[in-house]
Amino acid sequence: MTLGFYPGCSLKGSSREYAESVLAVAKAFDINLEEINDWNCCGATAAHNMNKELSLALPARILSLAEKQGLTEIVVPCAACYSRLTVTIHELSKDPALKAITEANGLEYTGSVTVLNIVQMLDKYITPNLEGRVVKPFDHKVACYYGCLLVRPHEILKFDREEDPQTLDVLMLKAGATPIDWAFKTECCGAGLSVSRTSSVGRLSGKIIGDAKDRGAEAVIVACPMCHSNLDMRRNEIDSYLGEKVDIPVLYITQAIGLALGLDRKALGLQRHFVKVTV
Amino acid sequence: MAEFEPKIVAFVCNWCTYAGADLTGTSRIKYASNVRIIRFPCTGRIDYMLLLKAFDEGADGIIVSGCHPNDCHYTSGNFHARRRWIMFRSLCDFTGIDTERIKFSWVSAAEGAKWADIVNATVASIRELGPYTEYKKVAKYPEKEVSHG
Amino acid sequence: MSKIGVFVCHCGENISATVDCAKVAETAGNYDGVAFSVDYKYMCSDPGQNLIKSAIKEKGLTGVVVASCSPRMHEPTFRKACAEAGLNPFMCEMANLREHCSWVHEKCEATTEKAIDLVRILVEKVKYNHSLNEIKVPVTKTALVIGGGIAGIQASLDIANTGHKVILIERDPSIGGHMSQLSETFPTLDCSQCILTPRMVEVAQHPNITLYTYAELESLEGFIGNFKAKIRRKSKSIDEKLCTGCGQCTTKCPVKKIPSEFNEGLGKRTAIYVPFPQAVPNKPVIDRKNCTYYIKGKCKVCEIVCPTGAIRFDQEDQIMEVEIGAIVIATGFTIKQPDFFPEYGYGKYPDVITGLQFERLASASGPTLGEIRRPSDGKIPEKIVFLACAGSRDPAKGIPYCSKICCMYIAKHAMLYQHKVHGGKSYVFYMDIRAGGKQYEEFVRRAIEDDGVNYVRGRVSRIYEKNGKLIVNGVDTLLNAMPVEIEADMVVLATAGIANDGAEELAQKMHISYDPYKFFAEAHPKLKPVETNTAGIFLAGACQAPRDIPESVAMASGAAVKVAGLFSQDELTREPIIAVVNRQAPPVYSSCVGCFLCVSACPYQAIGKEEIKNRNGEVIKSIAKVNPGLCQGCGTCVAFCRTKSIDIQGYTHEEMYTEVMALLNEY
Amino acid sequence: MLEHTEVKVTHCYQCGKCSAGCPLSEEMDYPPSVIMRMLQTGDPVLEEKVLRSFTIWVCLTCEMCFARCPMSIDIPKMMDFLREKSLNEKKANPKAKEIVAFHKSFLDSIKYTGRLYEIGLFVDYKTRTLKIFDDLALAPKMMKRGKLNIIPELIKDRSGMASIFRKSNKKNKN
Repeated sequence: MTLGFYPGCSLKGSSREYAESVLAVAKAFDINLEEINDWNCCGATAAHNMNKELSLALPARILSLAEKQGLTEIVVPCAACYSRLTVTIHELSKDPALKAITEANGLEYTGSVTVLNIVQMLDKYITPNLEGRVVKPFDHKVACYYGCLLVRPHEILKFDREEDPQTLDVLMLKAGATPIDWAFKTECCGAGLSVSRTSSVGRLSGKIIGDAKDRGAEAVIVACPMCHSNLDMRRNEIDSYLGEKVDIPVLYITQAIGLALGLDRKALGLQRHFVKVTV
Repeated sequence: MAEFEPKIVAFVCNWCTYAGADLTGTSRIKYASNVRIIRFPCTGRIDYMLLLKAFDEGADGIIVSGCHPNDCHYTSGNFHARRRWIMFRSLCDFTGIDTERIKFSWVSAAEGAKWADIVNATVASIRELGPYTEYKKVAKYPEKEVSHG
Repeated sequence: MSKIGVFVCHCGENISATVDCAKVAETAGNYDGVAFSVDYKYMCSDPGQNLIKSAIKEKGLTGVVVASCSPRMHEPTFRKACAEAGLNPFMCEMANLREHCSWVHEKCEATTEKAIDLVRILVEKVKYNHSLNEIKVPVTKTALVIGGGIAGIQASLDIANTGHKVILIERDPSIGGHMSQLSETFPTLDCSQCILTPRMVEVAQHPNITLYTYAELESLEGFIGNFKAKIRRKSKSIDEKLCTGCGQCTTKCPVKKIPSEFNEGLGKRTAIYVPFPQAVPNKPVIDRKNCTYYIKGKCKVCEIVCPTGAIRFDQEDQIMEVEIGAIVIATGFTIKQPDFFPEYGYGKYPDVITGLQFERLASASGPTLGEIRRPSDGKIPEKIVFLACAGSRDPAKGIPYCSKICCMYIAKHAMLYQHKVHGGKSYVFYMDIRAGGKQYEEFVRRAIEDDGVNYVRGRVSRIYEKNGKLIVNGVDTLLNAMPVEIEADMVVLATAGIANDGAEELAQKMHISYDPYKFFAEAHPKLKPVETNTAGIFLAGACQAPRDIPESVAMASGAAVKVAGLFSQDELTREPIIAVVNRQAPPVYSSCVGCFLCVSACPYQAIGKEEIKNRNGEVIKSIAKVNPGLCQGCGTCVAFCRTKSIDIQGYTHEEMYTEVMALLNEY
Repeated sequence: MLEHTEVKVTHCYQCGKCSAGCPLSEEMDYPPSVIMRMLQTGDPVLEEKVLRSFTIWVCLTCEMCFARCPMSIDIPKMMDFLREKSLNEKKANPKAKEIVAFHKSFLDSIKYTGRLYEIGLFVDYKTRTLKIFDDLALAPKMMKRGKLNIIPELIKDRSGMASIFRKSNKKNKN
């Protein structure tokens, strides 16, 4: 089976281990992920902070390319890209005036593309066959962290529950883990301020890591490269906020599932983390 | 040129829609002034020949509105009206009467805003359809037959 | 030749602000058959009515059209005025220039034109109106009260004390309603049960009141003064005559872990149970859903221990038919369970509770005997947070309206907490304090000033549990929206008051209107607060909107007076808006061909057959005949009749066709 | 404001739930509910203060406020609008210099290459802000873990990309 694939910039750079693990898990289930040709950046937070037209035009180009390539379902592992693409689809379908944006840029898009975030993809194509394939149950207490972009705005994304979502927890349960009930599932990690206001990120991510630690989590599971970089790479700031050194590793959901499937640790990119993955 | 102002007759029941339209008034919700209400005790009372009479006299559109299903003041009058409407509609379709000009709806005594919406929507759609001159042709008057014969 | 009078009202400026009333009167004056036409500032005032009366007398008017407000408002007023001047009241019609015209359109020519059309329709109709005589019907002087909370209790006692019979039905095993669950009542802090239970007992002992608990309305037919109700008496599985209420069965019942409804799930009850010790009647019922015998087919412990042999496992529901003249609905309200607020964790954290649960904790008859203790571990909370508007004023997730009673009961809860837990700290997160009522504002000030309750203006964003504490993330909007975090031991949510389960079905059974929130609709928001749109059915208490105790009681007494007023007459007059079958001279007798489609269409079984006989007593023809006592005037039969032989007075074929034609003639 | 964003600030009844839940509320000069109140007044002086506020830049658009707002007011959408307006009118808060610079560097990066070139972004951002030494230690660590590309990824249709930017910017100024 073949699905469309939009990796997004992070997965080509600072979060390449996410891409590696997504592809590894997909391969294990004979799913071919076909990359959209000549894709561009979705514009992320920067575009919609600065320029509304641009924030719709950039994703529109991606959708248009996917359509041209005959892809109907595209997997978007990055939660930020997923959010931008879904919001764009919504806005374009809602307001005919916005069609002008696509037309002005010579893009054709008829609305045939469905966007799947990583959890939806796993849920739809992997979960049904997961249990029989688990060779090395991920037997750890995990804190599943959803962040903001996976669940909000709920009216548009319609993914899981807005408060206290469950999909990741259910997936991890099937992979053999014990998901804990904790309080920061959907609190923001600081995302877009990572570089420009590192102090805020230390505080916000610190609260998240702190609560996971207090409740005995052995790993934090994420599905977004931005959450991952903040929670993993900003550990100095986090530690100084918490006033202690916390070494709970942060894993992508696909890495955790990959481990449960018995895939090679290197193929999943675990060596690329700042916080050593001990689980 | 001035916009076409359609003539619309509303046949409504006393208990729900008439009271609902009263509520539109008490709530001061503004709506198009093209509709004239004729009050019936119940939609069950509405003889659909009256609708034809209205078209005959030059109405461009018609609204029939009563209580929501199960809310009829007289238990079941609105169900009779609905059943009759289904029959009447196919009869209209058969004879060539434009059923898009008849709006059938439920408006309760608590739905003042809904009444305004229905009136505005009906006025807009009838305005788009234009004057109902077609009816005279559909109705085929006896005088015409005489003149032909 | 008709002589019609047209009277155009300005309604102060309500009509004249957008409609040119003088022009309406002038135009109408030129219509054929109009003998008199005038506009006036207030037609419903005394001078206005006198204007109509003198015109009728001086000009010899044969019909009157009053162009003013909705006929639902003032039709009786003007018809009465006409009658006083000697004109048959049904020769008077009203054109609705206010609700249907001046209030809903802008000031412009089209609005005046519409007003003229509305008047013309009725001028033409009145020409075809007939003089009608009112119909007299007898009154059954027994009232049915539905719901045995404080409103139903008050209404029953008030009606019974006027000497009329009352049947009171209550869905639960005991009367008492929500008030019996409350601890103390605002603003006096007197004990709820202490003031309520004497009245409950009075109901049970009153010679004029028949009480059926565990009973619900099955169906209702008829009309004011002459209703027929079917009441389902749900099986209690005991013989009430034999049962002495000794309580043996409830002590011995092995099923002991059912969450008690009366204690809002904070206590447990048995399968055979009396909801609370002061229940009236103080006799148990078996909850069949949870009884081992009904689930597994064996047990019967209660039967074994019952000293009088009162247990009846095979007892069936009983349907009872009663004749009544008036109904008071007092079915009350329920609370919206706050589990739709995942951010507040209700249902997930045991120490996040509802206001009604707090009442049970604070009540001396409650599961903690009046001590405020956490449901999770029984500890006394040192810090407690109350959240106002947990569901109310929240169009996104809850209900848009204000539940009205919460501001006061929160102040009461916080006050009770401070009285019971010395040194405890209490916080109230609120948006506004709505304390309109006698001694209400003073009560809230006392909570703040004397009892030291911390009121914080702002909403709470979320609550989560950490190390046995509930972390409450709120804000103080009076301090530039400063975040406030409180580590609380217990959180109380002031849940929204909503319409009772089944309110919609009940309204449909009784053919009364309800609002979009399923609260029953009063006939007029200001002037008819206890009447419904159906004559003879009245409302009391929180089934109409959230109400506190004083308001419920006042409403109940109001409804009782309405019932007593109705019962003070032996006969009622009814509008003669009924169907009639035409009669003609022999040999036709009537155009009715006796197909009797009308009989099957009539929802009231008001149409029967009549045989027309010749002098020799031989049946010539069988035609339909309307029973004027049963006919309600819906007119469904009229639309059914193939030969147009049945017609409805006040809305005849002639009149309705005239209206349509008049409308479009100059439109 | 209403016609640009369809966000009805009049709906706000100042319950403060947004400010209570906002993760960055305490770093803002005016928390979200106060911004709503300022806009409600329609006072140009207050609107000016909003456009010059730090709040609109420190907002992360995490949408927590919108998710919990009892009146369903789309505050994030309003924030997007305010940021754009503030930028167009050159009113961005000086404290937000780094944040704005980062966004600009980010967009510049993709404007020329089509995809984000992280090293380029960092260099550009640092020249804009002169924060040369911040995060400098991070780069070699990232490099070591293969997290940074030395050479930018370029898309083929770079002229198309440039055109999208040009058109969006032009519209913006109108």
